[in-house]
Amino acid sequence: MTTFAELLLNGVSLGSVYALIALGFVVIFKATEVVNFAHASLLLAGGYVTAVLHDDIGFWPALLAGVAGAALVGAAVEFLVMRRYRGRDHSVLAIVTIGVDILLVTELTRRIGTNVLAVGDPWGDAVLTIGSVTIAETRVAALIAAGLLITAFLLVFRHTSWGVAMRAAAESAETAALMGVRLGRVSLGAWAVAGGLAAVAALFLTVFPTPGLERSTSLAAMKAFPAAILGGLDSTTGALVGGLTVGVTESLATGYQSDLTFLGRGLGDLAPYLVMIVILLVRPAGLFGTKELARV
Amino acid sequence: MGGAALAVRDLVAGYGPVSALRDVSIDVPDGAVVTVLGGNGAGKSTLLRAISRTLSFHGGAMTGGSVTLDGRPLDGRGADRVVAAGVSQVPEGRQVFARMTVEDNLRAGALGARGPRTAKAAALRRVHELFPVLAERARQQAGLLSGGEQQMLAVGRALMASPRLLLLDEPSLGLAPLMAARIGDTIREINGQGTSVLLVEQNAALALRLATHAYVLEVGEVTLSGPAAELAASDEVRRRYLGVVDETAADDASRATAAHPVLSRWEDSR
Amino acid sequence: MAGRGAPPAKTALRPAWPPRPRTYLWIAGSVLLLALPFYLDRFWLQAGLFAMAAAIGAIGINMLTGSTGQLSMGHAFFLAVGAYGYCAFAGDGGDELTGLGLPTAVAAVLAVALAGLAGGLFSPIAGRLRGAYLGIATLALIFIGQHVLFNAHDLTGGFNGRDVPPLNILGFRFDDSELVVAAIPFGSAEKLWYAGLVLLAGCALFARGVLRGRPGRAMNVIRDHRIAAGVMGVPVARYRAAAFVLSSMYAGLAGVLLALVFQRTVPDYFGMVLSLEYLAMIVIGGLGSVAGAVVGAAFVSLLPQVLTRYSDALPLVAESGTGGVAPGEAARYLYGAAVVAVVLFLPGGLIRLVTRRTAPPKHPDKPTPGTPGPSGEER
Amino acid sequence: MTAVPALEVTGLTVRFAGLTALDAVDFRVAPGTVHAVIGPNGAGKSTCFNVLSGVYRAASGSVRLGDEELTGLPPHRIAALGVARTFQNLALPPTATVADSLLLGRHRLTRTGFVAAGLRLPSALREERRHRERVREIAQFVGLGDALDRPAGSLPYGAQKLAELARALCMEPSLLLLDEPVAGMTADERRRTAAVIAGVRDSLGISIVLVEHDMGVVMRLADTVTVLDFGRRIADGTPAAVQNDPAVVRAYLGEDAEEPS
Amino acid sequence: SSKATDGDDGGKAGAGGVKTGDGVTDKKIPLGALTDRTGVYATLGKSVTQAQQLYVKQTNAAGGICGRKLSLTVRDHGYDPQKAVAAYTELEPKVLGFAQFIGSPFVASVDGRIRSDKALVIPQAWSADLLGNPYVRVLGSTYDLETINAIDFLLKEKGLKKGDRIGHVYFEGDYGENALAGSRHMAKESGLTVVEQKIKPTDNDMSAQVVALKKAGVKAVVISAGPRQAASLVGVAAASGLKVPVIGNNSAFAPQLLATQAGPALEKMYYVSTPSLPIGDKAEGPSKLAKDYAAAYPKDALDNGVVAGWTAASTFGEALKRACKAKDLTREGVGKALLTMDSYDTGFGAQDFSDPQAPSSTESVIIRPDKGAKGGSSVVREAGTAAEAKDFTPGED
Ligand SMILES: Nc1ncnc2c1ncn2[C@@H]1O[C@H](COP(=O)(O)OP(=O)(O)OP(=O)(O)O)[C@@H](O)[C@H]1O
Ligand SMILES: Nc1ncnc2c1ncn2[C@@H]1O[C@H](COP(=O)(O)OP(=O)(O)OP(=O)(O)O)[C@@H](O)[C@H]1O
Ligand SMILES: [Mg+2]
Ligand SMILES: [Mg+2]
Repeated sequence: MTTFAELLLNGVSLGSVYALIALGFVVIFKATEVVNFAHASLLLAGGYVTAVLHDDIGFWPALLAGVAGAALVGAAVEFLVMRRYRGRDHSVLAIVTIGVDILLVTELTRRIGTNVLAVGDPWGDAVLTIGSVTIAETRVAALIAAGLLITAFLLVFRHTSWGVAMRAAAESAETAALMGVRLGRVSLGAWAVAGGLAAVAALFLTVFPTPGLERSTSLAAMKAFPAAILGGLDSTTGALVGGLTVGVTESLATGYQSDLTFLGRGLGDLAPYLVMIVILLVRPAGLFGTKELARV
Repeated sequence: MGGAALAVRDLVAGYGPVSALRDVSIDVPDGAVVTVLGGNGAGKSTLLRAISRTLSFHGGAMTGGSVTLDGRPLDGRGADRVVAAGVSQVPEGRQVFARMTVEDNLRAGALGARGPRTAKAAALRRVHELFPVLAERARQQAGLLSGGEQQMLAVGRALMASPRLLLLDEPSLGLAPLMAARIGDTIREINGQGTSVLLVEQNAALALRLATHAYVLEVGEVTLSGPAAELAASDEVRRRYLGVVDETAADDASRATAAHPVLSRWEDSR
Repeated sequence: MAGRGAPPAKTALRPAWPPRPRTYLWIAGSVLLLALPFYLDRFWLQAGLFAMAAAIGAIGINMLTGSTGQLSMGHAFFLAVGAYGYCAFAGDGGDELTGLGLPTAVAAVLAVALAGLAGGLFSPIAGRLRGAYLGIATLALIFIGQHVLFNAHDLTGGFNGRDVPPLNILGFRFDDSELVVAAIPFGSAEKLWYAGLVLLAGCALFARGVLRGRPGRAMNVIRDHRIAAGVMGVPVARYRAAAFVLSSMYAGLAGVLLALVFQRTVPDYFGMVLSLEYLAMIVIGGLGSVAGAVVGAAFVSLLPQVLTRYSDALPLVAESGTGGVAPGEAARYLYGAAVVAVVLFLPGGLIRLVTRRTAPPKHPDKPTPGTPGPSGEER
Repeated sequence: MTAVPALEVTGLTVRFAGLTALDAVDFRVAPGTVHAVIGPNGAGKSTCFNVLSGVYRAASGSVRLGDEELTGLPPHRIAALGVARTFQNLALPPTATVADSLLLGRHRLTRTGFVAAGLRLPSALREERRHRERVREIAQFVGLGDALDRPAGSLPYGAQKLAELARALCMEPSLLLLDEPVAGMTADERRRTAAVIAGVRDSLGISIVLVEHDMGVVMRLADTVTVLDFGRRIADGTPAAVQNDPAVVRAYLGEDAEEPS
Repeated sequence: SSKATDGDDGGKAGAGGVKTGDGVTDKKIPLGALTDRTGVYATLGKSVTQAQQLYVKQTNAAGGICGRKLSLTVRDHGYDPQKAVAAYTELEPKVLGFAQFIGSPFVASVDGRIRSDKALVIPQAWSADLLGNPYVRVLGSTYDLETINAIDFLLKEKGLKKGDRIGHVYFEGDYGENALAGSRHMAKESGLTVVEQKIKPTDNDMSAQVVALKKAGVKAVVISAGPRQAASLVGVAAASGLKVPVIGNNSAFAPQLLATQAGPALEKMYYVSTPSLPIGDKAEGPSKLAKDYAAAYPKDALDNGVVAGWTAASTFGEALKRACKAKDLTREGVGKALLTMDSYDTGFGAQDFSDPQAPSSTESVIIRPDKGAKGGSSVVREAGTAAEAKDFTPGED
């Protein structure tokens, strides 16, 4: 029982990190309907800046710098690459992001080299013990951060025109322009925000229980795909719910793999995709996504 | 909210190889309603796209001439700047944001408006009393509205920006007579409050009644222009745009069918 | 994804004689391709074969994604089905792995059919999903596939994969057993080269026929306007499924050919990267067009190998230890940059370069902006 | 050409979350006649078409074409029975050429499958040729003869409407559903299109259901008219009778309704 | 055409009456290295490659071998099978043999061709699946042996007893599953129960695994994964009160980890079983290499990849020297020469290459992370072979 509780808690906390990554996908998709494969590299960028700076300027400033840095990279990608694309096909832009990802990841991994970089976070490997279950403080922090950020975004989207502008721009650039939406600025903003989010996510991906930032850290972004999808690619709430679902699924599948051997071992990162498929079969646009409409 | 004077001079525009407009000059005096008549492919929508700087979205471009609003050039700016200058447009074929709710469509319409929140609230109220259905369906996805309801939404959306110059591309498209008439009244009302209007409308009768001045555009060139009343009187306009014909509908139709190659039946020999 | 609808097949009706300059180009090209094995060494032949296999696969995914608008990131899965299917059908169980020991030719056909079946089985799921959602859902196939490949030891040989029985048609073995033709030793690469050419040509022509004919038009309208498609009398579900099956069969065939070239299949190969590469191929080459798929495949599969081979000679490569750019890294940079550049500056794909020049001016190029993709609204 | 069947709509009801778009609507379309369905915006006209063409499911009621029950059939099955329609909001693939869109209309009349097309069997080529000829014929009939090779998206709005009409004709229907065919046309373009429609009726003798807000066109073409309001049928009869029906005037035409010609 | 068969280019007598071929000329002896600088094993690839380039530089500075200079052609396959096979195809005709080949699935995928090409390949992987091909020679004990020795250490010195349960966290793939074979064998031999936890290289957070192991009540944990996973496992175990010894295979440690959060925990409860002495060892072999490497690549970390690379290169070098004595610098010659090396000490432990089917050693050194020591580790148990390893034939479980 406590095992279950512990796995569940662990899953939730892990899920909150995925939620942060997924939120990055969501923001960009909302604004541009592009599935951003370069998100992994944004993660790496944010983490890298934080990691190299924390020694000199302290953790919190370094984190800010990381957020700013990743936001800058994101903005640069939008400004230098995405904006240049004249076509209207979003899935083509997805391929561009793959190219961008190759470039950025190669550069960053070259800089990181064989090192494992610590980010010098204040939590260290401290754990909270609730009853008989323990949870790393870093993960509590992650949970809180995810909660706060996502609520913040919900509010922003509800109470400012930014969300409307984003969705308008995504649905029809021309008509959005006719409404006075500054297309460039909207997608630039989205990319910058996604970058910042990535940096925060990167922080929680590199602190305890993982040893630190190194070249393969970015692979975690893959896990946010099912999260973003099963929540609904254009839904902030979806990102949270999806992230948690994936986290819990993964944690349980791992923790009980000895009891699931008939499925073969190492279900950890397969399980989320299976759950995703099942959910998509019931709700083709994810749990909170906007449905495709059939009207002529 | 005053109006603005639009001046289009020697406008040349086209889509890659296709030339759509040649040396078109049009004036919309401050506070006037001006209408542009023209058949399919005459270039009316192209004209409006050129003014609102959205040709590029159709692979087209403005290759000559100038467009000025109150003497300040509009060309060479982004579409958003044109809106910021107080121009808002009802695009051809509605173009509502299908996946957004009616409510959000209207909010989107207000994005370009500079006025205070209260102004927007007022605008919303006006749109709602104009088109009650939009209030009833506030939370419905716009794409699910009926054609005419979408048209109402498109018009309402444009009004949300409380523009100084309103560009209308066939606002009565797909509207029932009653509703078309109401649109007419609305245009008159807005204009009454000072907004200048450039109206592209196939319902020429309606258009000519609203407009003070009218232009006739044919295959990319202005062929006729003058006070609306005069044009309304000219045979050309009466026949082509007001559809006034001497013969009775019946033998007119028969004449037309005779004129048309009769479509032979398709006998399925397989 | 959006693509260019099939151009009017008036070309198909044009009298075949006198041939156009284009025809001569084709002849010259074919002769060149046929002669290559006598001059290129194994590395290049192998690279060429990888490209041919990729081209077949790309044509397949282009019919699914480019023409029918069903975004697929699971193509690698169907390649795997083809590759391992062939091994399983043709294997003689010598390496204590499951093998039915069928004649290799039969095994190849069955493997392709098996891939098609897999596609057919997935299509009901695909039928419910659109755009990015479908894309990521197909991604699940990759993970499932990898899981099976690693865990179903006695079928797949697990992480170390399993040997691929050389193709053997009527006693002619496509393996390294020396066969000297005109003083040129013919190994597996040389022999397979011709097999590859034949298969590719066949697949390309078939796909071209499909896309320019009645099925192609139906597929395109499903992509562009699903509801209208139904109202026009197109059984949408069936066609979407058919597209899935067909593209999976192409993938399966590509898998078989790859397996034969590799001479051993390993699970690591059939991962997500491969799937994304196939997407890149069709986008870079030109969505919805067969030629585009082929060009894109050549680009994506050859470029990295060439870059790696000449990596020492690449710009900004530094002596190792100086912390500078290692050859491999330089190759990655250039590859990434190339992908970005091509897609940005040739929105219609590489194929645009070709068509612009040699296309008969008859039918004008479609307007540059693509139609809304599957993620775009279907009004 | 087989005899054109009659269309019988009885008690047709369609509901969407919270609203009844069609409420027990009845009407009958006699073979070879033009039947107009008019009504205010949002009255349920297109919804009715969507049910007739299988895009929407009816909550209750029946639609019979001859002795075939249409409700519950998927769109392509209904199309196979010879029901063709145009859309109120254009439904033409913008990048496909007009020719391709029209050929698509031939889908139900052609047989070429994947294999035949892939292998370019003679049968496929022959079929292609025959139907391209017919497509050209129909394009000329509606007046799009020289637009065949242009991408539909590059045509002006009115021309695209005509292309849709042509695409529907290419299905060689026995029942043709037209949703606002003359919207966005100038008066004489309207007259020409009206003439085309009349020509279709006269030369093919098929039944046509017409949704249109231009009373002029309705008056000119319709043999019978059904008027809907809020999903309910408020009038039914000859154009003249309907036009003077006070309920119709109140709900739809408006008192000072002046309609062109 | 250039391809026309001009008879076998091997077996020509070159300078000094030495039989040459396969790219060997009077001037140079070309070797190949198929490495990974941009993929998942980039960390290993970098150290190995640089160490080998260092060896080549030094050897050539000292006059080369057999009066010929060594040249090392490096190809980076980024752990992509297609590139790997392509790179092998490219280099094979040009080189005498391969001093490095990372990624045993790829070695496996060209296994057949290696047999017919007869070129000596020293893979940078210690999986028993690589054994059995006379031209692919694993340098040092294989993972299964390594694991047996590791568990032996736990039994002898860490109070692990018959009937206990041990956890084994292992990578999907040859490495992990070969190591698992070892622990299974050991469990059979000495009455332990293995609690298996399979993971993927993409899993960086071992929390869930620790929970599962805690639930199973394991008395020790073996980890056959990457350094990250080891660090995470140890860190979480320490933090969440699973206070048991953890021991990993040689690929499951990197000195860089000591600088991270997990550092202290690692020093407290982590051990590593390796085929050779750690780079930080006092012995003159290691210390010299450490000095030279640090001099050549000041920026880069000293890890056991350096040792692996160096020993592989120097083994190849030794084989070349002997082949030179035997006046046969062809692939066959090198192969024969290698078989004569039955007790060759690379400076990191004695290797015996006389049996083409067996790994060159069954011994393992047990080391522990140690911030103080160079290379971040120090020896806790000298090289030795567990009794259970003696009667164990690698590659079968
Ligand atoms: N995207 C495009 N690409 C190429 N040509 C175009 C495009 N859009 C319009 N055209 C051409 O430009 C000319 C003018 O078109 P436009 O849409 O302005 O006519 P219009 O007066 O608005 O017609 P309608 O009354 O039917 O809307 C036409 O010949 C049309 O074919
Ligand atoms: N899929 C749907 N979901 C929800 N409501 C719908 C849907 N389709 C239609 N409606 C509603 O049903 C009513 C009837 O729509 P319909 O399109 O039939 O009107 P219409 O008679 O065609 O009007 P118009 O003349 O403006 O085209 C409208 O109020 C519309 O909002
Ligand atoms: Mg227009
Ligand atoms: Mg309607």
